[in-house]
Amino acid sequence: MKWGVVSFPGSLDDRDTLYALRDVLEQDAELLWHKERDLKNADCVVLPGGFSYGDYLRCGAMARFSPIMESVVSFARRGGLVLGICNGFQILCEARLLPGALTRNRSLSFICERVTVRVENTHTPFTRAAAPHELLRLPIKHGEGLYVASEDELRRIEDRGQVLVRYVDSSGRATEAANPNGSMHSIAGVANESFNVFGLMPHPEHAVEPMLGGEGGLKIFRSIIQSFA
Amino acid sequence: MRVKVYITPRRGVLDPQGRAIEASLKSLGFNDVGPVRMGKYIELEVAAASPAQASAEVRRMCEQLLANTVIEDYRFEVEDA
Amino acid sequence: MRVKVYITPRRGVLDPQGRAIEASLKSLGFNDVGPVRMGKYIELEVAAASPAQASAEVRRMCEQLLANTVIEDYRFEVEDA
Amino acid sequence: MSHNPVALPGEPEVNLAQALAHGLSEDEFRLIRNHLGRTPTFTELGVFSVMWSEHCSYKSSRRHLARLPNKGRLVVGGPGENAGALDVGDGWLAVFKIESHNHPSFVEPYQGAATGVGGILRDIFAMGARPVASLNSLKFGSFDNARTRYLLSGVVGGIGGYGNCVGVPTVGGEVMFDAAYDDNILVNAFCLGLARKGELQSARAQGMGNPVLYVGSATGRDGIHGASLLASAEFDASSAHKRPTVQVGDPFTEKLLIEACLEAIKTGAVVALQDMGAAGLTSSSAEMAARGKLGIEINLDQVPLREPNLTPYEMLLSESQERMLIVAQAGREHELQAVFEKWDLHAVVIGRITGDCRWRVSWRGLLVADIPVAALAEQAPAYERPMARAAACTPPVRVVRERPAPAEALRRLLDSPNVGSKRWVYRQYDSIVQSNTVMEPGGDAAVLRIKGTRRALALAVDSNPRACALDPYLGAMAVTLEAARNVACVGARPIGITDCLNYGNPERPEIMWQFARGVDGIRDAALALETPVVSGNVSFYNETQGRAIPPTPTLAMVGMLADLDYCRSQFFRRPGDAILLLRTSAPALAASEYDALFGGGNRLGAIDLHKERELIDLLVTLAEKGLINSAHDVSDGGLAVALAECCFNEAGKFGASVEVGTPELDTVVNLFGEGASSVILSTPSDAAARVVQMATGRGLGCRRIGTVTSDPVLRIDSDIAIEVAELRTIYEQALPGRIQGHG
Ligand SMILES: Nc1ncnc2c1ncn2[C@@H]1O[C@H](COP(=O)(O)OP(=O)(O)O)[C@@H](O)[C@H]1O
Ligand SMILES: [Mg+2]
Repeated sequence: MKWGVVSFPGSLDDRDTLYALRDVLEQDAELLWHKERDLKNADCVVLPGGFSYGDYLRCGAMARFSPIMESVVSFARRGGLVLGICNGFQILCEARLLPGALTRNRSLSFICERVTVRVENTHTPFTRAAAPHELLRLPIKHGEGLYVASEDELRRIEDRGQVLVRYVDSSGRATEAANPNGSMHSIAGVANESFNVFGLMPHPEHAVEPMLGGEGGLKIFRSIIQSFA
Repeated sequence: MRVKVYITPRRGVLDPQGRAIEASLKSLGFNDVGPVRMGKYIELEVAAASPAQASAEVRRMCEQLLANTVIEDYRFEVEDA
Repeated sequence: MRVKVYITPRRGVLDPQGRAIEASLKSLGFNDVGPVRMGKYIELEVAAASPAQASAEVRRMCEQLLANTVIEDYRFEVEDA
Repeated sequence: MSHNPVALPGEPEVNLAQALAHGLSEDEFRLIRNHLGRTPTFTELGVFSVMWSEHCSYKSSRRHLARLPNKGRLVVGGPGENAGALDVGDGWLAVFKIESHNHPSFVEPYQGAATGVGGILRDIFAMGARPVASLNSLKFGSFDNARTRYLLSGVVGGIGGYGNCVGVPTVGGEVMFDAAYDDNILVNAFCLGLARKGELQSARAQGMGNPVLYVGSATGRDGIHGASLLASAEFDASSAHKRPTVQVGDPFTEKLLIEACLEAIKTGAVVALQDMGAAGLTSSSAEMAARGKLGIEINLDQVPLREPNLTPYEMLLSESQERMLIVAQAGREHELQAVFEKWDLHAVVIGRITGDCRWRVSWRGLLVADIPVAALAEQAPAYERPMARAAACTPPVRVVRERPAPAEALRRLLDSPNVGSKRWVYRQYDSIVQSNTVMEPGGDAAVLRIKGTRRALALAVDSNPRACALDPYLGAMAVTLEAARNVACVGARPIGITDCLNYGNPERPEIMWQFARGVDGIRDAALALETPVVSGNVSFYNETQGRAIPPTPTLAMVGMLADLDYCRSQFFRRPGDAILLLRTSAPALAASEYDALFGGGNRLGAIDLHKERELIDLLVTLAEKGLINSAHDVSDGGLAVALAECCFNEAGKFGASVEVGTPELDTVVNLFGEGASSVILSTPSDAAARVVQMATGRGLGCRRIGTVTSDPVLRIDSDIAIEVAELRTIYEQALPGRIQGHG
């Protein structure tokens, strides 16, 4: 399979994602430039973390208007796999490819630390390699990761199983103390209705090597790879 | 024409900044302060033939970019200067 | 009493957000947009005996907490509701 | 163009009073007229005032800095360039520098700290190196001061706000609180970049006729009449008037600049590159010309402006952020412009290189400045300021207050904001972006791997103003050694230094003496360790109304691990492991945190440089031979605190049981004294004897003091037996408790 990682102005983890895919997972992956429209035959497009356009105004608000996003949107509408990490998640929400929005952390400050998330639904291309309710250790690093959606919307996405990962404590319980940013329902990542678009605040690309914060992120990438096997 | 845009968190949406400001004001001794809401304020100029045209333009700016209507409300004023 | 506070970057102080919004609006085809300034908008309630007393109170809030007067200007309106 | 620059309409008349108002002395004004053979115009006076300011000219420190060793086997570039560079093997160069942003951060903590980070990053990528890691050293007043919380949140927010947004991980630093910094906080920012060998970018102008390009943000009135001048005089009642328009950072533009400049350098069309830092366009253009012994011509009409009606004076003195100056190969400017366009930045030609060694500026068809380049650079004044041993340096008589029992003292120390965990700070920094951070903040030093190799770099930044206040020479030496020890504890060999020397008003003989002694202390330690000082920065005038900060040399040490496998953390790893204590000399309460809380300190212990060097070498050897499982140096809080820190492992829940008492040492001094170079090691039980033997063979005191236990309790002699969980909670809450406790 082939991966495309989008570089927006201000993207930061684009190179890290490329490194995780190419050097660690030995995948065929390439950067996609925001001013272009060509997805270069990618089977999965990753919108990486960072501060696209400085995150001025709102996180992800400006990136969604770049030329590449027109292609990403139609790719997604055709069922193509799109993974948004951190800023990529914010962009997907702004582009209305995912429900809800991400706002300032409850603490109002940027948080960089490792969290535990529980995989809530393993019947998706992004989570199929995980065991039901498997716990993954992943880093977060964001100032605006508080997931919000209207009550109706929340009920719908919960009922349909669109919440793919949730912040939990080390024993797997979704407590307030284990919720690093105050997200509603402790939501760390959601998929769209057809489960081909997935956004999450934690960074799987920063958890692919034992020496650098463990391998919790491999489950996500391996799931996607399995979907194409 | 001079335009002022006000963007506020929607009712029901958490406003951690507003709450933090409220708490800080109280700790500074401003005890008579009620609910605080924190939003954005944008000033801009548009060249338009009429205030009506400017309004239509600004509404589109708000819907497309300036506000995220999932979580924010907006309103604006056009000043014919 | 209902209070609206407007906080804007001081003249001469760089406003990267305003500039970015302007560039973004232009790239969306809003070519007639002039300088954009980005600030904050705060709504709050104060219990005060008179609008004058409320004003004095809010001025102190602005100076002490709401605005960073080194780089920001503020103004406010008190609505006697 | 007329022969001499003209006075512009509305400009004030230039006379001695005007020169004095610009912070120049009478002699300096006379010197300027000699250089020019005439009275300067107002614009030229402004230019001289910033170029000859302490901040830009190093006029009080230059002669002293020349004593620092800057040569070595690995040194590729040294002082004089924008940053130092060391060969770290496998074709890589480490380029690094530290810089102060003290005064701006006191005026506006968020933006001051943010622009400090921005400035040091530009120094690094101007050399053609990709910035890969940042550190910071922060000093605030005490928590009794109402402004401390505000300054702390602002500074930390600004460092994170900028660093996180440009994608350079902030991997370590230090924070201290002391009433001595109530009116003068310190914000020192360090950045390290990596460049390929043979691809360093120079900042030396070359080639008559080559075009000069301006790239980055447009110029506004930021920092005019201020940032450099503010840092070149004490704070006093009039500082508020001198307050410049505060510089606001735009990290997004900086990120684009990093990418665009690195890409532009790859074209080979960049002859010289420099950031517009202090004194902006003036200093960058003059310095590039001076290094190349050439002249430069600038046309201000081409300078991109953020607001209309800037005068030449303002354009030349503006310290707007995120701007760079390039000397390009003639005929290839379009190639460079295309690269900048790609990154949505503009590059405009604003001048050219000339052969006549003059710095010439025109505006609207008028010549507004015409100055010999040398007068702005190497011929700027340099002073041998008078020195006098400071009376204040006799140890203050410390009243011994209550003496709590050791267990209670340990709790109180862990609760001190100087000893307690700095997680509240570094949690706000992205420390993992770029996927190189092997050891994150929280340990003795940060460790970064170099991708594609087995190598890694270790980074630590240290200072010890309390020791420097007692003895500026020994204190500076101790700081240098501590930085080296921190790096060696993670298994790295110290290879180079960058220093930021923060002192009071150099016009006072006692301050100048402190400074000179500090330089000597660093020099002697650096010579002993064979770690050259490859870059640095001086910040004087950290003084308000005659009250100076304690001498605060801040040292950043870079270390190298030939193989990542040598990397060790401070945390105990296995129950049953032997715990060893290495000590070069006896500890003392002087300058310790214990002394600050309870009194009892007196005089600093002596330092044996030979032993210090042996200690560092031993630590590296032990790591390389795989004989140890952990290493942690004893610093703030002393031995008991360090032992507790070794137990704060995320993964395992271990304790320690040790016997440290010795007849020669008072219990309090033994447990809480600082100063002596001490390191706590844990080794597999069967390796302990061999390690002790290796240490004693080098003349170092080393003994087995106990064992790592699976029972999570810290037991020290019969004095202390406390659950690790309790200690850890105190340690973790020290800072957040104080910050949140007051809204
Ligand atoms: N301002 C800061 N920024 C980032 N990390 C910090 C900061 N201050 C302290 N730290 C981290 O906290 C840990 C403890 O710091 P410190 O007690 O000064 O270490 P040491 O005594 O070993 O020099 C270190 O890992 C350091 O990098
Ligand atoms: Mg240490």
